[in-house]
Amino acid sequence: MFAEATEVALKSGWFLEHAWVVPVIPALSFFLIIFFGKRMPKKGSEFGVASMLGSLVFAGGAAYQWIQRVNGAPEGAFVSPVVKTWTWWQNSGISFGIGQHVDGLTVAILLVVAFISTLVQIYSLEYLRGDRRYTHFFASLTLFSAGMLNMVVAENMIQLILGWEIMGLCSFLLIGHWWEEGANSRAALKAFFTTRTGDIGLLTGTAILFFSANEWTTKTLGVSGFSIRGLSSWALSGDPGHAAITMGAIALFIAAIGKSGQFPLHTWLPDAMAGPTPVSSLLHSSTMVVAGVFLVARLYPVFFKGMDILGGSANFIVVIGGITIVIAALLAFVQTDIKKVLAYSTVSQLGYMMMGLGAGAWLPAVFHIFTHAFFKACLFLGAGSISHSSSHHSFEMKKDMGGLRKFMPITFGTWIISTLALCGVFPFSGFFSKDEIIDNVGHNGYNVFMYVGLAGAFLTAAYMTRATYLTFFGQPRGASAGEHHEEESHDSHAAHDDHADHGHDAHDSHDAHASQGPHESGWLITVPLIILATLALSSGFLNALPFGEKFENFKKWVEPSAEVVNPTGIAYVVGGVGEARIASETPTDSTVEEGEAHSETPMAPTASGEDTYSSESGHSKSPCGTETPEQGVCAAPQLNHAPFKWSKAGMSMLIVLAGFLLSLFVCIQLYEKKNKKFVGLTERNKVLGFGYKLLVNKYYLDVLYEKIIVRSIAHPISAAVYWFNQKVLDGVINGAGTTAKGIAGWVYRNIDQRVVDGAVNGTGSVAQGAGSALRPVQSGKVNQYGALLFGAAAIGALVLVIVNT
Amino acid sequence: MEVISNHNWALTVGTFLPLVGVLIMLFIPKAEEALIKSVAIATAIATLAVGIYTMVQFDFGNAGAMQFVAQHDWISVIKSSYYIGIDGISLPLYLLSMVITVLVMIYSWDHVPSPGNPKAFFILMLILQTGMAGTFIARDLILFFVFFELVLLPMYFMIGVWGGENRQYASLKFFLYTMFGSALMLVAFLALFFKTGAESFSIPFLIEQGMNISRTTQIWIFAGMFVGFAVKVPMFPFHTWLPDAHTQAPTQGSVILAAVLLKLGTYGFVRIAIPVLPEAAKAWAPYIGGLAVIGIIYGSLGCLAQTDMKRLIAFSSVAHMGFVMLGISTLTSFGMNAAMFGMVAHGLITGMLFFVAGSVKERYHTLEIKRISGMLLQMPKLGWILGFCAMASLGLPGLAGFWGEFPAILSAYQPAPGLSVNVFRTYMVIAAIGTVFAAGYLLWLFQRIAFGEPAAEFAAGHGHDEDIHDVNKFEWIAWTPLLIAIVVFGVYPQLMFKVLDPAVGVTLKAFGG
Amino acid sequence: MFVNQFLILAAVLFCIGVYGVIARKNAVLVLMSIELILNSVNINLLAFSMRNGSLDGHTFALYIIAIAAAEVGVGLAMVLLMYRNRRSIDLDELSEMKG
Amino acid sequence: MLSTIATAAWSSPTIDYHALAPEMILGAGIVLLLLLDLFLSDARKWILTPVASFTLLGAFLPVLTLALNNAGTRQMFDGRYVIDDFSLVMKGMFLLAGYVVVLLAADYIREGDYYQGEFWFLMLSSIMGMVMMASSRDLISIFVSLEFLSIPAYMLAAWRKRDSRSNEAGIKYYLLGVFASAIMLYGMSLLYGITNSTKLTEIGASLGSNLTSIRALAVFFVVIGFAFKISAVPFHTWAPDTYQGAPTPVTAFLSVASKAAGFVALVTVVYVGFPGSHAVWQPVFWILSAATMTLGNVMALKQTSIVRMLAYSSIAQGGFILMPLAVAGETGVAESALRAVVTYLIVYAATNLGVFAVVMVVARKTRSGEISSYGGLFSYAPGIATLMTIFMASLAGIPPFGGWFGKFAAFQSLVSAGTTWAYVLAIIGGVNSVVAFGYYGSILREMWMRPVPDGDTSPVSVKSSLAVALGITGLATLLLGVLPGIVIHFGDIAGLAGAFGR
Repeated sequence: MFAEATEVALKSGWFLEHAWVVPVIPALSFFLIIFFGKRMPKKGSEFGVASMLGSLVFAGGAAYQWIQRVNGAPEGAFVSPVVKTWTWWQNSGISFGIGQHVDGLTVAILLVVAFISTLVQIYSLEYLRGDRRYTHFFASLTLFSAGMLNMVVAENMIQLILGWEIMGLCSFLLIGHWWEEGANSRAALKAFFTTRTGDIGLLTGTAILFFSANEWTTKTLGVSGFSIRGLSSWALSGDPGHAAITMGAIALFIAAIGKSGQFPLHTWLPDAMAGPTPVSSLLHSSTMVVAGVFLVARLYPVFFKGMDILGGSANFIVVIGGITIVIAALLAFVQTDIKKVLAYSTVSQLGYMMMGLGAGAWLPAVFHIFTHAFFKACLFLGAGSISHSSSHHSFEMKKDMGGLRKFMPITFGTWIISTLALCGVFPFSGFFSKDEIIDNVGHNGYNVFMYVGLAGAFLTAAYMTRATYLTFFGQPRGASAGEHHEEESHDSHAAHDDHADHGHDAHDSHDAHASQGPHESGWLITVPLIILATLALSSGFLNALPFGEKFENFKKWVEPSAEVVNPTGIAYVVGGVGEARIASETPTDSTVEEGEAHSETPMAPTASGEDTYSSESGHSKSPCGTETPEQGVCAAPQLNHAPFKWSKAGMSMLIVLAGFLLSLFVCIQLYEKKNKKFVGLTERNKVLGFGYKLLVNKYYLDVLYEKIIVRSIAHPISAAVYWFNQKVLDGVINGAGTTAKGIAGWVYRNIDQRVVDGAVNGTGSVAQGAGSALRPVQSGKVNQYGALLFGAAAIGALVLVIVNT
Repeated sequence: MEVISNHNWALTVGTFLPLVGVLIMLFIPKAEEALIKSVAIATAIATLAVGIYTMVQFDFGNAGAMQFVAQHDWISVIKSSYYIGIDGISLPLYLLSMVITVLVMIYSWDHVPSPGNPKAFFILMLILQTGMAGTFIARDLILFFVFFELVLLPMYFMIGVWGGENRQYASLKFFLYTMFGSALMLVAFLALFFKTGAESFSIPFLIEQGMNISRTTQIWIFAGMFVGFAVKVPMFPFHTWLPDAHTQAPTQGSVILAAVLLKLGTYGFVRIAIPVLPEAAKAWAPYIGGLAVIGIIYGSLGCLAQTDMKRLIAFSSVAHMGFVMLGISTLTSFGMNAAMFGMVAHGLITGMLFFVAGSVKERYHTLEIKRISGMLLQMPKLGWILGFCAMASLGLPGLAGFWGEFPAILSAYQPAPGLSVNVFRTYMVIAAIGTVFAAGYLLWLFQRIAFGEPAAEFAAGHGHDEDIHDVNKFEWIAWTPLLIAIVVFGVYPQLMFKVLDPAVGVTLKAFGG
Repeated sequence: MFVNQFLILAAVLFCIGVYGVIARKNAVLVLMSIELILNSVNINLLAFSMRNGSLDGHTFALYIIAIAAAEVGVGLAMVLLMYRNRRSIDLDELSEMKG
Repeated sequence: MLSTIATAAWSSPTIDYHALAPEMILGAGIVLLLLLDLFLSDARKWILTPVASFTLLGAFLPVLTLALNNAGTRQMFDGRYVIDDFSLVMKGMFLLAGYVVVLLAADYIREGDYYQGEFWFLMLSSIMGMVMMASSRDLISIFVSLEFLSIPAYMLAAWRKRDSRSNEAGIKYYLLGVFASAIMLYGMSLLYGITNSTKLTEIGASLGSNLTSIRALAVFFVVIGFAFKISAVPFHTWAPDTYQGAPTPVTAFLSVASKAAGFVALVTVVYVGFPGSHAVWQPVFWILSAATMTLGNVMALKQTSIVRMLAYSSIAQGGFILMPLAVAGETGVAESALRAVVTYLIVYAATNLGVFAVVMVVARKTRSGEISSYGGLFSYAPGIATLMTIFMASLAGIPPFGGWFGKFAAFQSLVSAGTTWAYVLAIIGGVNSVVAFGYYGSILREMWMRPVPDGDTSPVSVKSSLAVALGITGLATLLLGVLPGIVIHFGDIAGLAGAFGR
């Protein structure tokens, strides 16, 4: 069947060929900002914004051309990624390349990242105006984007790690942006340290996979065992031993857990809210934290085989994802800090993505990354907008907010849209992604987790309602009501207080806010909000399953088709002959590459930027993922998609609605009506007879809801979870440091200083002691000297006599 | 080995030029401090120029082979000769030693530690330079030994005379430790000499003959060398001299110690112990690797326990050299390359860290982590440089540290044939955990020192102000090259690997690559 | 010939001499004891010389006698010096320097 | 029987005057000194110093010529007096060492008004004894030259008449010395009885390698006699007290020259006389060597007086020099062992004389013999301090100063023996060389790292003669370290090792 492969040229294009430029632009502008930023009129921010716009353009171009490429290809054919490698460095024959691996996933994420970064930077122009470290902020922000983009285009694991770590560094710098306060820098430290802990997995995993795969990939594809392309095909080739790939996958997933704030390593994420709001919005909602998810999606075949996804039984990823969803969602209830609510909701959304990936719902998960980015960014920026303009730089919903909808209509509107999207209400974007995940999870036989997903949806709706209510409805409280904080109270919740963001030089504007009272933010803030909200509303239609095939563009463009392809077909894709030459020009390049580039494909098309692929006609179900391909290799496992059913959709809608109503009701009871109502109620309960029960039932319900359901959810369970979270997990994370220090101290004091060192110093003192012990020998008495002299002689003589007779 | 280049005078000149400078300085009266300093720096720069000339003339296409080889009779009666040469392994370290010396001297221009006396101070540094450079080019065991020992006295005095409160103890300890090591090393060399037929001390010759020695004998001889080199590295449990020496030494001493002297040990392993005694190396590798990872974890824990910045950095050296030794112990060219790279990277980074520590000490008159904070507010540049070095040191990709650390970990996954894979994979995981610790203590240091508000005692108007100024001219001159090098090697490691790789390949012939 | 008796005599003298050196505190007596040892050596030499029938022994003995004389001269001079300095020739007093 | 001997025809021995030239010049010089001392007025006694030194240098000339026209081994008195490379090297060393000692002593003696004439006379006689010792190959001549070099030394030790310490030093040295040589003589008499000869070669031949208890006893007693001279533990007890009590130049002389003479005698006796009976002396030397260096070092650690510390240090050094002899009997080691001993002796002589020169210079200023008086020397006398550093480093065996090569040679011959015991001794030696730095380092510490005790930082004045001494020794130490080839060339003395016939 492989013989009658038909060669068809694939479209490519300049932007596609040069997608690697996307990360390079911000990287360069980072240095510009560092070195010249301070001297620029806008303190370097213009570099940042400009570079992000630049990358956005390039990313857009790449995306467009990718779509062209896909559309140009026959239906269901495997559209080979546009890959380029240059040897970065070489060590005893193992070459570490750097380059690009551009396919649907890449361009999608590139687009999102570039887009969100741009908006966030624009937003920050206003939000951080006058900040003490304005320039540093933009520098780090830009570098961060560079890192993320680099990770997305990464051609191999090393490059990916590079981007991954740069993000870690930037998150450290950005979370700790206001490092004057210990809490912030501690949060930064914690974030870096936690993710770094996960990175153990990344390093070991990479090592394991590399050494197990390298031989195969070099032989078959002529690429090193670091190459993402190589690893993907290798995973599905049936070559890997079970142990190796499983270990590798698990290790890598641990890294993902750390980065994507999955249970149990999610605790750093809420603390990371210590950073400025734009940071939270960019790093800790829409881009960096999805790096882990991206890693799984990127090397999906590896996890697919390693974790035995679709193997019928629950696997590591899906379990973790599921747990995370619930845990995080429950936690979101007890937060009074709006950003923390959003943070936990992020965690639980990431949980969705993981669960989806774990359950074989690759596409919906990726799509959820896509949509989630928009509305979560929007929510965070919204929260920022509130604190910036209305709540006196506080994020305390209960203390400082409430009834803001009249004051900040735009913020309110965008907020509502995004919330609906987050809750997955039709037809907002969240619906099309999140619902798909739940749907496919169930369809792939992970029923338990489908219910988990639904429960998550319910909780999401509930806590978002609560947050919304507390923020926008009811009466203005605290700062929003124009109260001035005493400086002490001001600092008392300093950890989440942005007062520092204007620096001490800007206190006047600071007070100006308060005097004006709540008001809408400036256009630099609202415009991004509006744009994001629009996308939160619309982006779902990229892959609107309900409206049939022609709306499933995202699927078409992004999902690689699982198909056995000619290894040379893939391996040849060094970005056309032209690039192949570039590749071969680099002196230390692996010869294999040229080998397969020229010898193995005699009919290599001459036109640069055209690739060959082979498709088999009339081929229904690909063997990829299930059994090993006879000839050729697979690039992606065969996945199946749940057909859309309104019934299921409706059901989930209902659940969301229930969550919404319930929560709303409870909120009103709690925060609007306050206690007097049911104080009276209880009296009446005591006084009145049995007949009013039905009337009273309402209040019974009231009581029931308030006292039992809400309490039982809010307090015992989630409190318990929260306690577990704060005490145990957090304890572990923080404790790790302290205990390590403790151990260290002990080792240092006892082993190092006493034993090891003591041994050394000991010998010295022993020698000294011996010295004084021997002094009596030197008594100074001639006779004794003589005695000694002759005694020694006599003994010696005696011995000799005895020996020699 | 045939003479490849006819510039074989270059190495000799590059090695002994500092001594000429010393001779000149001897005749300059003590009072002429400026003159003394400039003569010394001029000498160092001239030396560096010769070194760069060597590099330019170096045939990179043939980096595996000995170049600039020069051989003359020296002590014919014990069959030891003045036999020098340079290859891909020696070259980076050879140059590193020269660069560091120049930078340290420039730094010393206005940083001569008490009790002053720049004349002696600079003279000692020049002598050190000769010793270090000589060790890296010696091709004859006895010559190697002489140079190896030559660095002892100058460093002893540097620590003992210009050091901190507890300097005398520290210097003596440093000296006795190293001397003990080299005594055993010497015995090992001699045993090697006689077991190979008492014909020559030349390393190439011994490499040819070494494998004929019976395995058990090899193991014993290796043991001797092991102690000698391990003390210098320093490997757990021979490391206890290091923290004291570093803490007490003057900044310049610490920098040279960290940047170059520690490398003498690892270099000894790579250049002598392993290629000459392959069998023994195989037998020892697991234990070396084990000690290496212990060193990694142990050093990190040590760091976490420290309250003194300089001491913390010193312990971090133990951890980093652990990575280097792990790479070496895999006996694969991959790991060896990583180790060599790690040596240079550690030289640059930790050297830089010690520079910073020195400047901090000079400004705050203390290195107690508890007392210092908010450095970024008072001295943003210095603070960020510290941050940069911390990041580099914890192995952030894109900076030099990563390319020594990560490949070393990687290499442990697949040690040379004949070594227990499982053992080394365990090492790999432990080492990976070590990287987390590294992040832990370095960021912890950075956070506590650089972040936060300045401590009251150092805040403006509390006496110390006049000392608390940001990076000054000489510091910039001395540091910029290092900082740039850290970035350059991080971004384009190929620069070094392409030099190391062939040489390492040659070194590991006995192991089939 | 009957050499053994001479040897035994010499050995006895030797032992007495050694005992004297070790036991006596009086410098002069110690000198005497050393003389005893030397003479025991002489006796040995002469006895052997007689047995072997070569003159070397005698020659050696003569040398020893001559040098012993010189030695004793120096020795007595020193003892005299000691007596001058300390008014005593008790060797136990010669322990200013020790340890 | 006696009659037969009496009637034997007398044939006068042929005398090689060129070979005897050094001894003759020395003799002439000694006589000249005596006469001058007799006839010169005290005011002009200073002439004696140049006379003494020129006598020594004069005696050195024929040594050079003999060395240069290498007519092979010269023998006299049917092989009882031999001039071969070994003896030439040692003669040269004794003469030069003597010269340096004269330089050291010159001012000391003149200022102290210590009977210059007699002093030089005795010192030259002692050196003469040593020079003869280097050539003696017969029990009698060995004994004679031994006493010849010792008896003047006894008197020199007690030279400061009114100083009870000097007196004490002399008496201890004398009594123990005589006692030891008496024991040695007893051993010699036994040897003679066994082998019926006093000529070492014949003794070696007839001793062979089969041992009886009596032979072992004889060999052992002889060895003890010299073990005393080289102050090997446990025959070292006299050394510290004597060194401390004797005038410093004399101490330098004893610790270098007479120790070297002891080694020369030892080597001669062992190599020529007892090559076969190494079963006896190898273990003896092993024990002596190990004990000597260990005890020497350990005791030295404790000392506060510089001279006494140096005394123990020189004991310890003796232990190192003994190391190669402990394996000299092994196959093929003899030569390298001999070379090691000679090399070490030469290096040690140069360094130790230098040390004493510095000690005298410093003592002239600080008027104290305490180690603490060296505090801060570097700050006010950098030159002296640097020289002292070089000497100390050399004694500690740190490259590139002479000492390292001496130790290296010693270790080399040990390892070349390759026996377990050899390795054990090598390890002991290694450890000891580290311990040794404990006290050498303490002096460095005083000089470089400690403050000046009495705050008196007036520069040190160095007498010209001392300056010359310092120059010679310092240069030698450095040169021997950097280019050891030159000594080892002299040390290349297969002739003596030939006796091992293996």
